[in-house]
Parts: sequence; C-alpha cells; structure tokens
Amino acid sequence: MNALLATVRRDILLALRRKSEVLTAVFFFVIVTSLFPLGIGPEPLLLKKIAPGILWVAALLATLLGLPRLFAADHVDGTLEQMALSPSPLGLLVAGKILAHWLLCGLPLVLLAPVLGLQFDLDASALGILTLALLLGTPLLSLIGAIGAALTLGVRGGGVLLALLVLPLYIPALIFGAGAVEAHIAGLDVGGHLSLLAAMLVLAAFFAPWATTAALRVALE
Amino acid sequence: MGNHGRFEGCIGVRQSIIHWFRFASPQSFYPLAGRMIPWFWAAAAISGIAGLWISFFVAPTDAQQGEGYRIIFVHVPASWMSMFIYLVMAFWAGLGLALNTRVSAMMAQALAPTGALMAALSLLTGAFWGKPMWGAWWVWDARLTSELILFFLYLGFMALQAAIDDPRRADKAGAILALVGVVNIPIIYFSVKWWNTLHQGSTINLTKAPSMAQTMLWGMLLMAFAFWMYSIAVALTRVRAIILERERHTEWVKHAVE
Amino acid sequence: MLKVSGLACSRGERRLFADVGFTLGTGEWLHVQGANGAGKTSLMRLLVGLSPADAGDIRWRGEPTPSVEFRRDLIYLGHHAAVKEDLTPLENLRLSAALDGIGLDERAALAALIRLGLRGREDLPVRVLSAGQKRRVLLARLLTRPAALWVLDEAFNALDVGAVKLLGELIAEHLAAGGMAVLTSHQPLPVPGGKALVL
Amino acid sequence: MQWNSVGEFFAMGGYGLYVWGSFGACAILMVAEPLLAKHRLNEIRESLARERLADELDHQAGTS
Repeated sequence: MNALLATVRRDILLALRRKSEVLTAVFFFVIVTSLFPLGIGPEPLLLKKIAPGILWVAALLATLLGLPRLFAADHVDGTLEQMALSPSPLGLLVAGKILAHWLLCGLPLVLLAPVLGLQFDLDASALGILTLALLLGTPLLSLIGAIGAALTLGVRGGGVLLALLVLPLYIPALIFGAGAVEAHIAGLDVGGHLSLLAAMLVLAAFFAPWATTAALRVALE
Repeated sequence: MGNHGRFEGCIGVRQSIIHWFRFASPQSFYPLAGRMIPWFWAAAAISGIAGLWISFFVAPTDAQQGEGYRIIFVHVPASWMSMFIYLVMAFWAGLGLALNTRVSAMMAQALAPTGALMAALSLLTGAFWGKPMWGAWWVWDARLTSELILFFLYLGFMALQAAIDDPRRADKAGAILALVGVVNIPIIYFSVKWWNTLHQGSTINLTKAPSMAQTMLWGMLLMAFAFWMYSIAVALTRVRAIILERERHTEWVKHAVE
Repeated sequence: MLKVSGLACSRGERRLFADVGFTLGTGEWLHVQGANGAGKTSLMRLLVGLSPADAGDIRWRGEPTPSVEFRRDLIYLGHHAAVKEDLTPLENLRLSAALDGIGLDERAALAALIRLGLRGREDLPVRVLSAGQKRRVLLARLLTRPAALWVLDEAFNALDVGAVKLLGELIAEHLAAGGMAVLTSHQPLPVPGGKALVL
Repeated sequence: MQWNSVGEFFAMGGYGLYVWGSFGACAILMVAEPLLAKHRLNEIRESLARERLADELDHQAGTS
C-alpha cells in the first residue's frame, strides 16, 4: 500500500514539474464545451437538453488526451522496467499510476464541470448530479483507458489506435453518466444510473489494474 | 540450422505437455486444416441452398412487414455469427495466452476479419431493413447500435495486431484486448438497451418481427448454420496462410510446400 | 544460489543462444562476454525475468524465478538511465526506494550520492547533469538498496576513469560481503576473479 | 409457393431494392472474402516456392 502511495506521490511531483501537460487536458475540456454553444446557437432550452451529453463527451476526450503519456515516459527512460522488477507488486504500482492520472486529469474535470454547466443553464441540483456522476465516472475512464495505454505502449500510431481501442469501451460510462443528468432534468430518479456507474467502477477497479499489468509485461518483453 | 533445432525443441516440449491436443502444433494443423476445408464448404453450400430455398419459396409472406421481412434470413445469421465469432476468437486468444500455443493465437487472428465482415453485413442488412420499415437508413436501435460497437471492437483488435511488429507480442496484446472486450460486451449491450428504452422504443423490432412461423424459424436456422460453416471454412483458409507466413523460416514449411 | 540451465533465446526467427547454463555461489561473479548482437542483453533480460525464455530453467535459492523473493534480492541496471530527468538525484533515489517498499532516510541517500561523487549536484534536476553523472545517480542505488544479486548490463559504459574504479570497488565490496554479480562488458573489468561465459 | 411470376419474385412486394440489396451485399462480400483469403494463401505459397527455387539455383551455382 505504501508503494501505491509512493507512486501517486512520484507522479504528482513529476506532473508539478511539467504543469503544461496537465493543464492541456483541462484547457481542452473548457474549450471544447465552450465551442458547442457557438456551433449550435445560444437557445437555452436546446443547450440545457444537450449539456449532459456534451460535458460527458468532452470529459471522455480530455481523458483520452492524457492517456498516451500515462506509461510512455516511464517506458522510454527505463523506470517502467525497474517497476516491473521491483519487489512491490507491479499491479500495485500500476494502480498508483492510474490513481495519479485520475487525480491529475479526472479530478480537475469533476471540479470544473459545475462551472462549465452554468454555460448551459443547468440549475444547481442538475449541476450536483453532473458532478456526482463525473466523480464516479472519471475514475472509470482512467481505469479503462490505462488498459488501452498499456496495450499501445511503444506501438506505431499509438495515439489514434488508443482512441479506437478505448472509446467503444467508454460507451457504458457515457450512457449512464450523461443519462443520470438527463433523467434528473426530466424529473426521474437517478439512483439507478449512479449505482450502475458505481458498480462498473468497482468492477473496473478490480480488473483494470490486473489487465493493465499483463499488457505492460507484454510490452516490456 | 539454429532454427531447426529450436523448432524441434519447442515441438518436443509442447507435445509432451499437450500430447492429446494434436493440432496444437502448426506443423500438424496446417495439413489437417487443408483436409477439413472442403467439408466445411460442402456443408455451407448444402445448408445455404436449402436455407435460401426456404427463405424465398417456403416461408410465407409476413402479414405486417410483407416481403421485406425476408431480410432477416441473412440479417439474423450475420448478427448471431458476429457475436459468436467474437466469443470464439476471445476463447482461442485466451487459450493462446494461457497455454502459449501458437495455433490458437493464429486462429484468433484468422477469425477477426470474418467476424468484422459479419458485423458489417449485419449493419448493412439492418440498414436495408430500416429504410422501408422506419423510413431511415440508420436508426439508433439498441441492436444496431450494439452491432456497431461490436464492429468497432473488431476493428480495434485487428488494428492493434497489425500495429505490433513482433508476432508474439501482437498475439498477447490482442488476447488481452479480446478478453477485455468479452467482459465489456454484455455491459455495453445492456447499457445500450437501457439507453434505447429510455429514449425511444422502436415499435417494430427487426428480429422479433413476424410471429415466427415454424418454416421461418427453420429457414433462419439453416441459414445460420450455412453462415457458421462458411466462417469456419474461411477462417481455416486464412489460418493456413498465417501459419505459412509466420513459420516460413522453419524446415517443415520448406518441405510442406512442394 | 543462482542456478541457470538449458537457457535458450531467439529474436524473431534468429536463434541467439541455446543451452546456456551456469551457477553462482556467494561471493562469485560472472562475466558475460560476446560480440555485438550475440545476445548479452537478451540473456540479462531473461535472467531477471523481463522476457520469457524459449526453454530453460532459472532457480534462485532453489526456487523457480521470477518470484517476490527473487525480486527482493535483485538489482538490475540496464542500458536505460532509469532516472527521472525532472527530479533531483536525491528525489530519484528516495522515490525509487519508496516504490520498492524500502524506507530510505535523507542521510543514507545523501551519503550514497556523495560516495558516487555527486556532491553539490543532489538538488539539481537530473536533466542538467552529464550522461556520466546520470549514470552515477543510477549506480547510487547499489548502495541504498540491499540486494544479494546484482545484474549489471554494460554498467561501465559512459563512466570516466574514476567512476570505473569506484564501481569496481563497489562490486568487490559487494562480493566480499557474500553478494553475487552478473556483468556484461566488452572490455576487461576491474574486478578480480570471476567466471566467464562467452556467448 | 407464393410467386405467380418471375417479375413478382424480383419485385418482392415492393421491397425488391431492400431484399435484393441485402442478399446481394451478402453474396458479394461472402464471395470476395474467401477469394481474398485464398489469394493470401497463394501469395505466401508462391513466395515460398520462389525462395525454394532460389535456394536450388544458389546450390547449383555453388556446386558447379
């Protein structure tokens, strides 16, 4: 467990030395969501209707943007090799890296979402549901994305390939995440959506680090 | 000569581990596949002709959808096969990953294009059905949407394998992806289904459409059997090519192709 | 203690080596020699468990590898720098120790860096150091991480005369304390004794 | 048998385009795929045969 926390600390320290990489994903999220009203028109009812979908798709793409770098730097400089040979289980270190990725890339999106939701005329309770759904959904995106990042590590055209592999797997998160906000706006109960998101998160937290570890070992061979 | 020694060493070890699994070695599977292919083609042709005859001349006109429903005789088998092939592909890939048998990984690789073709056919025929029934080539129906995602999963699998140069690494990475896909397919399917019922329920459903007459069911099953046999025959042909491509530097390949 | 038998490896279709075997006891070291492309690095990666062997058996203290015990007893330094350019040498040392689950206080880390001649560099980002100095940061791990088996691939490359001598001393101390080492190099090594394995 | 004429059979009760489009697409793709697979197999076989021939020629040149 200490090794996991040490990995988180290390990756956050590294990110703080290279702030631009973290900020890119956040700016991307802000810009993409702001482009939609410009493209569609400022009609409040329409914007309110499409807001959950747009915010979720933008969060998906922003997460995707940072994924290729998740293991690439460690792979190039050889620290990943050292992790694979460390007495600490590689799965634990990988879980730490995924957690750090979420803290650096997912959590800022969760915190920014309510502010951006205001652009779409969402009311306070809808913003609350949006934040809650993203809070459950963004770790799921990091977990699933890590598998894709490990599979495409060091592969030609890795970035585009990563999108092709990962985006179809993001669909359930998108459906229930955006669905929760839509259901709330329509006055329906959102408990089902959120508990399904939570269930998927638990499932992914269990399997994704394991699959990622297996893929990393293959990539290191 | 170094290759020769290593090859025999591998075969020796492998055969002692799984001696009952005779076609575990490419060397013995290559001729075996060659002998099996004509039989699968024959089965595909016979059941295909019988199925087509039932689809067009025996099965009655549907009261609700007229003659248009006859599309199900290719749509449903294609959809079934696209899902079934993914499972089979993941099974072989997983087996290859667990037991390190080369043929099973090659089999997974050979099945992927056929599975993708079945998914594409399912989408195409779905569109041909949708246009007269729903008035649009594409409708976000739960089944069509799931099929589209399945098609993407096949493309991802093939793209990943194509992007990795080292075949052994490509096999393993592909296997992990296929297994991740298998876990996700039911989740994706149910989420899409839920999403669909939440937004708009399509009134006429392609697959459940006609109150299935006995003859229709038989036609569909025969066609599905024909598609199945076809898939095996094509996949075996492809796996033979893959075996030769991968093993071209071994001694047995030099003697096998006289 | 380390017993290797019947090891075989191929890259693609090319067979690199077959039936490689040796044993190492306490205080012994092995010099792996061979021309470029003979498979020295591949043997090292097989040995530590990064890549699977085509055939063969590697046992550490009688148990098959890779195991947690083996990884705990192992230090592997490869061609890569394996240090983070954006961190200082001190941070690099302490964080890699933390990842390995080993507590390393500042005093011990500093002492290791000073022994490797990095006095005055401990708070600079590694990116401003020279290639040889980066290598020294990595070598400092040999002092901070207790391990019985050192697997060093071309560890003497990019080192100046002083550092070569220092690394030789470190290895000699390690062997004298009952450790084991597997080294690759083209040139003669400044370490006495040792078995030789030519690929 | 529900068809009174060939024309009726091809018209498919007004659904001709869609029904024949579906069956046609299946037919085309399911003929093309085996041909492509067979082509791939022949390609590698020819390449192997060429290599074998080259080996023989090489061998002859070496011995004569």
